[in-house]
Amino acid sequence: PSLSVTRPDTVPWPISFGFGRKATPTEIARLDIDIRPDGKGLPAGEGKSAAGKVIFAAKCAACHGVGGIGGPNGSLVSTNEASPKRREKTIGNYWPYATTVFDYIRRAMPFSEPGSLTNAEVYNLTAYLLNANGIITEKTIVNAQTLPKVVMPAQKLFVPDDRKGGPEIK
Amino acid sequence: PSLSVTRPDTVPWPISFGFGRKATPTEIARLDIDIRPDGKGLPAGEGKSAAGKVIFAAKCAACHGVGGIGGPNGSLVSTNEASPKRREKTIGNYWPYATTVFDYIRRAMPFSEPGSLTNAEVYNLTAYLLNANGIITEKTIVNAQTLPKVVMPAQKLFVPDDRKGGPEIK
Amino acid sequence: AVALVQTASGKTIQEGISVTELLPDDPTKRVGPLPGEVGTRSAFEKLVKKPSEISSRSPLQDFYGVITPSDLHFERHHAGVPAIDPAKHELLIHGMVDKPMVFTVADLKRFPSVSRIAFLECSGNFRMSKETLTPQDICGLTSQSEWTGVKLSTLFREVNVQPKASWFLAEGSDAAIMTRSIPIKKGWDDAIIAYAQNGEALRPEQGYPVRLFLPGWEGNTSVKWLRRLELSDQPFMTREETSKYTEPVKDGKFRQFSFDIDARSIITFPSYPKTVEKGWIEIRGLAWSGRGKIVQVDVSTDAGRTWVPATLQDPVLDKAHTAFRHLWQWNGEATEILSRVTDETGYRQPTLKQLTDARGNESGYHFNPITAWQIKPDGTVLFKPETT
Amino acid sequence: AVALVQTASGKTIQEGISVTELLPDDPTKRVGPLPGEVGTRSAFEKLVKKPSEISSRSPLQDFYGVITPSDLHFERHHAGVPAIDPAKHELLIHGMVDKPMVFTVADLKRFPSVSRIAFLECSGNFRMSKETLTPQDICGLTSQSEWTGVKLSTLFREVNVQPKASWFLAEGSDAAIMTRSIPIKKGWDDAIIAYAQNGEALRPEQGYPVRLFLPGWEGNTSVKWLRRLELSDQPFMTREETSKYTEPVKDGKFRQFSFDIDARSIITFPSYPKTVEKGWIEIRGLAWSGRGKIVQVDVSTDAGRTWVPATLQDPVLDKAHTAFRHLWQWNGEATEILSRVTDETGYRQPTLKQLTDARGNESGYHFNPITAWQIKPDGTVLFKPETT
Ligand code: HEC
Ligand code: HEC
Ligand SMILES: [Ca+2]
Ligand SMILES: [Ca+2]
Ligand SMILES: [Ca+2]
Ligand SMILES: [Ca+2]
Ligand SMILES: [Ca+2]
Ligand SMILES: [Ca+2]
Ligand SMILES: [Co+2]
Ligand SMILES: [Co+2]
Repeated sequence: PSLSVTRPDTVPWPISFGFGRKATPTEIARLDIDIRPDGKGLPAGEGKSAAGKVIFAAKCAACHGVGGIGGPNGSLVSTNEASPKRREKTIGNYWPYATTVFDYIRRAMPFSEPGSLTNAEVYNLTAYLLNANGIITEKTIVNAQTLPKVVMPAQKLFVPDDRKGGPEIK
Repeated sequence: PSLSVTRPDTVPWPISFGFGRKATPTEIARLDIDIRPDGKGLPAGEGKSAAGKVIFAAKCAACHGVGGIGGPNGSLVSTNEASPKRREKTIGNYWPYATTVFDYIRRAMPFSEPGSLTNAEVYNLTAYLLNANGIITEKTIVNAQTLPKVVMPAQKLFVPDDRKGGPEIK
Repeated sequence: AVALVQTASGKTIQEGISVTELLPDDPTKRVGPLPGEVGTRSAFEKLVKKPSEISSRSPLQDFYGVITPSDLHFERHHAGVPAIDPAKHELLIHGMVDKPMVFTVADLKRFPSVSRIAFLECSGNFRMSKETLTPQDICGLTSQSEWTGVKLSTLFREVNVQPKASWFLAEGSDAAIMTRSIPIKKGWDDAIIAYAQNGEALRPEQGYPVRLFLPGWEGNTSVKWLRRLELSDQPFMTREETSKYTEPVKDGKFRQFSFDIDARSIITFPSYPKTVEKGWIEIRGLAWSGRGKIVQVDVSTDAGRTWVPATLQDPVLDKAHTAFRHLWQWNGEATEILSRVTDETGYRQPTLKQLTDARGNESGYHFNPITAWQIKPDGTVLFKPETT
Repeated sequence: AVALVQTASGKTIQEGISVTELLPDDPTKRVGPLPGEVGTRSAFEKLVKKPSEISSRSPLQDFYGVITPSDLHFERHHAGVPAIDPAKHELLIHGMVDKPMVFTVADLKRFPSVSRIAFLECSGNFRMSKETLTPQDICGLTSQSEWTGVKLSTLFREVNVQPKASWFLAEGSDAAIMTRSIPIKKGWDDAIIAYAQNGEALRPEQGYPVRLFLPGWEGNTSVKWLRRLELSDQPFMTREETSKYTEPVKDGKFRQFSFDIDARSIITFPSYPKTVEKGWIEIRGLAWSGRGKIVQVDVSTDAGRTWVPATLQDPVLDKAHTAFRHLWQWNGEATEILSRVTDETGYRQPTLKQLTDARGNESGYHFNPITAWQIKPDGTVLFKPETT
């Protein structure tokens, strides 16, 4: 592009500035750890509740309570509280997508050793927490095919924000 | 004033906010150390060049040179440099008002012990520096009456800024 | 050479003095520290954020003007502040793009840049437990900076975002590997990949060396320590946009993806724990909206019965904390003072009752009620927990 | 309770790391320091002013946007930085007033307040000795802050300034007891008695606890550590307005009371010691005028033969550093790049030759020539000492 311009707003914007470098498939794969609700991103492998229960007791219960209830960093498993107002938000009553369980545990837990779990451990823990919340059976094998199909109890509770500015208080 | 207003720009501005306190003549006098060109502010007392010379050698020459010439913090006394371009700016060739000498020495010198000089010392130093610059005689008594009458060689060189913005480069 | 008198000790006094230690009676008689490399804060100014385990609140009541000193910008993070070498940090953009690319911090700084003064507020910024709350306690999770970076739209063009991409994931490199899904429109509109704040590099607590900055949106979406953007045709439903940052609304439902910060204002002076005297008082505060400029702030000095427009400090900027002031003559009687902002969309800051009526709940994210301060006859100022 | 993992060590890393010390390879695997009371600057950012015995220059080439971090604001003082207890500091206003008064710092803060973003520049802000000068070396004695305080006109009304008063003396409480005479019109116009800077109290180096701030005027007149104002019907002819801060003009004369800062601009990127690569370069700089707003900055990339208007960053504020940018595709050949500002009075920044022609001198206060940078074929950038 030539620079024979006199107004800054007519400066020709280049197709490409040419800064940065192309990402290789390998380096994308190394960082591309997210899991979408449709299961995109889930790795190979699988998990079961029984195995997850053991891992949970060892690595999670200190912060989230025995069986995922009542720990110092919050319950992950629902109980049947009388008043819905006082009810603690858990995977069972507040998480709209099962894939989020895998995604979040793998990226951020255990809090003090993030990134230390194997994919198999995360699958097992996911199975355990879904089962403890009464969402899947003890036998269900959790893997890239089954996890996205799990319908979470809370999914129907979520609505998108429809406010658009303007006087309405909502 | 009432506050029954609806536009902020019509908020009644009070005659006085009532913050702060009246200054007493004593506290004004304690801080009112400036000297105007007309001599307003000069204290009682007087000084002579000979006495100033002794004080200068003891308290000033280390920084401003023997006889006020050539010290590490700049000359105060003019020499006759051939080229006016290289000429060091001194009391003799660049100070438009004699009262400034008294005012400045009293408020700021000696650099490492500011505020340590008596009025008499400052009068003597003023007399010395004016005499060393060939502006007053060795005999001249410097005091509140005589100092404002001293006409400084540089006074005629100063012109006020007359630029008013606009395209002119000046 | 100037004699360096008392430089070191003067510096020590300036930096380390205790309030009880004696200063020189007359500072005009002692040469102070000479010019230095980095300035100091006076030891007499005790400015601190209020940390909890998960956040740290800005001392709004101690601020003047609208710029938040960078070291007092509120903090909210989910696994601490990572220590990052900027020479090794990179931003990957991939997914629904023609040219997946990696940019170093140096690369990002070469692109056309933009600066803007804007607030950043956590959407969980409301507390009202008791009367002895300061503005910092009530809503100290908002701060304002001049942010500089490259427009995300510039990078979108560089990688050729595909027409079908409708969302993107922003991912941090903290120990929480924070992630949020953002509608692509915001990326084209005014999103910034920011590397600077108030004239200098981002502070570590604010995302050093590079963060996403989404003007006017809830703070959590402006992902710090940004390492990756993935373009997608759907949201990723991360934990932070499902289990967190969603709020109860009517009929047992929960609102998701409520990004805009609703217009809000607060009187920061007088406020608890300050006391006031009878006579003229300049009521001062901050007002802002995530939806654009604010257009008016009304102040009431009679507990909400009548309202008077306050003076706004120029310039009133888009999505920015704006200072307001109102001159008031207090007659010494008990009263309540309140502020209420209206933004350019016509939205007027609601009362707590309006909010709870509308949402059927008394708390949650995006709570922005009118805040009232009680003025007692003895000049004490207390927060009024319920403004309904 | 969240487990506080590695807080202290993480904090130590953040604050005290040496560039050679090893950071965690992957910050996502280590919980960092949790929210704190006061933020930090990354140890990777080495931002320092350049001190001489009498001043300290702001690193303009390292800044982004227009706000100068307060601890990097340039310093110029004549006897060091005094250490002042704000509880003991007072401002006396006397002379040609009906009610001579004393105001504590707390009193000053009670008056109606005002904030504005404006630059402060020392009028002795020009150097051009050699090619290896940075923007900091050439003109680092200018900085910008958001200043907050009470309008001097408000105090003038409070003390009832007498109609015949035409000047006032401003006096500091540093060891130089700095004094300047100011025409009273400036006091009524836009002078501020400032107590805050960039959101917090003034820094000690900038006049803590209270200073005069005269928008657009040579820095020395904005007397720091202000203790006294005396109203008068004539100037006091202090040393700083006679022996100093006067400049040679034609016919062997010297100009006195030249207060306004003339319009000026400088390209801060690319500049020495940075190097550039062939291809797209965003030329960046600052432009300002003490006489009002700037209206245009022209950039030349062909050594001054042709000029193109640069983009100005909004908002363009009165008497404020304004960021400008110009996108340029460098073909790799040697050239020179320059910037030239025009302000709202129609004044266009002169060349060094225009200045020396007009004044008959090659130096002095208020030197604001167009600054050129040489771009060498290898990408080296050097200052061009003579731009005539
Ligand atoms: C040292 C304490 C600790 C340990 C051990 C720990 N967690 Fe956590 N966990 C936390 C904290 C703290 C949070 C909240 C983090 C935040 O604020 O973002 C959390 C959040 C979670 C959440 C999200 C809860 C919600 O409703 O949003 C899940 C799920 C979770 N942890 C699972 C696990 C699992 C599985 C393990 C073991 C592999 C584990 N945690 C071990 C402290 C811990
Ligand atoms: C320790 C060094 C030192 C000593 C001792 C000292 N001075 Fe100074 N003097 C300086 C410095 C440094 C300056 C410049 C101050 C500034 O930058 O504002 C100066 C400036 C001056 C000036 C102004 C010069 C000009 O042209 O503007 C005068 C007059 C002066 N001194 C007089 C004195 C006298 C009289 C004494 C002794 C009573 C004295 N000085 C002792 C260091 C010193
Ligand atoms: Ca992905
Ligand atoms: Ca006087
Ligand atoms: Ca493209
Ligand atoms: Ca939300
Ligand atoms: Ca009056
Ligand atoms: Ca001047
Ligand atoms: Co958050
Ligand atoms: Co000066």
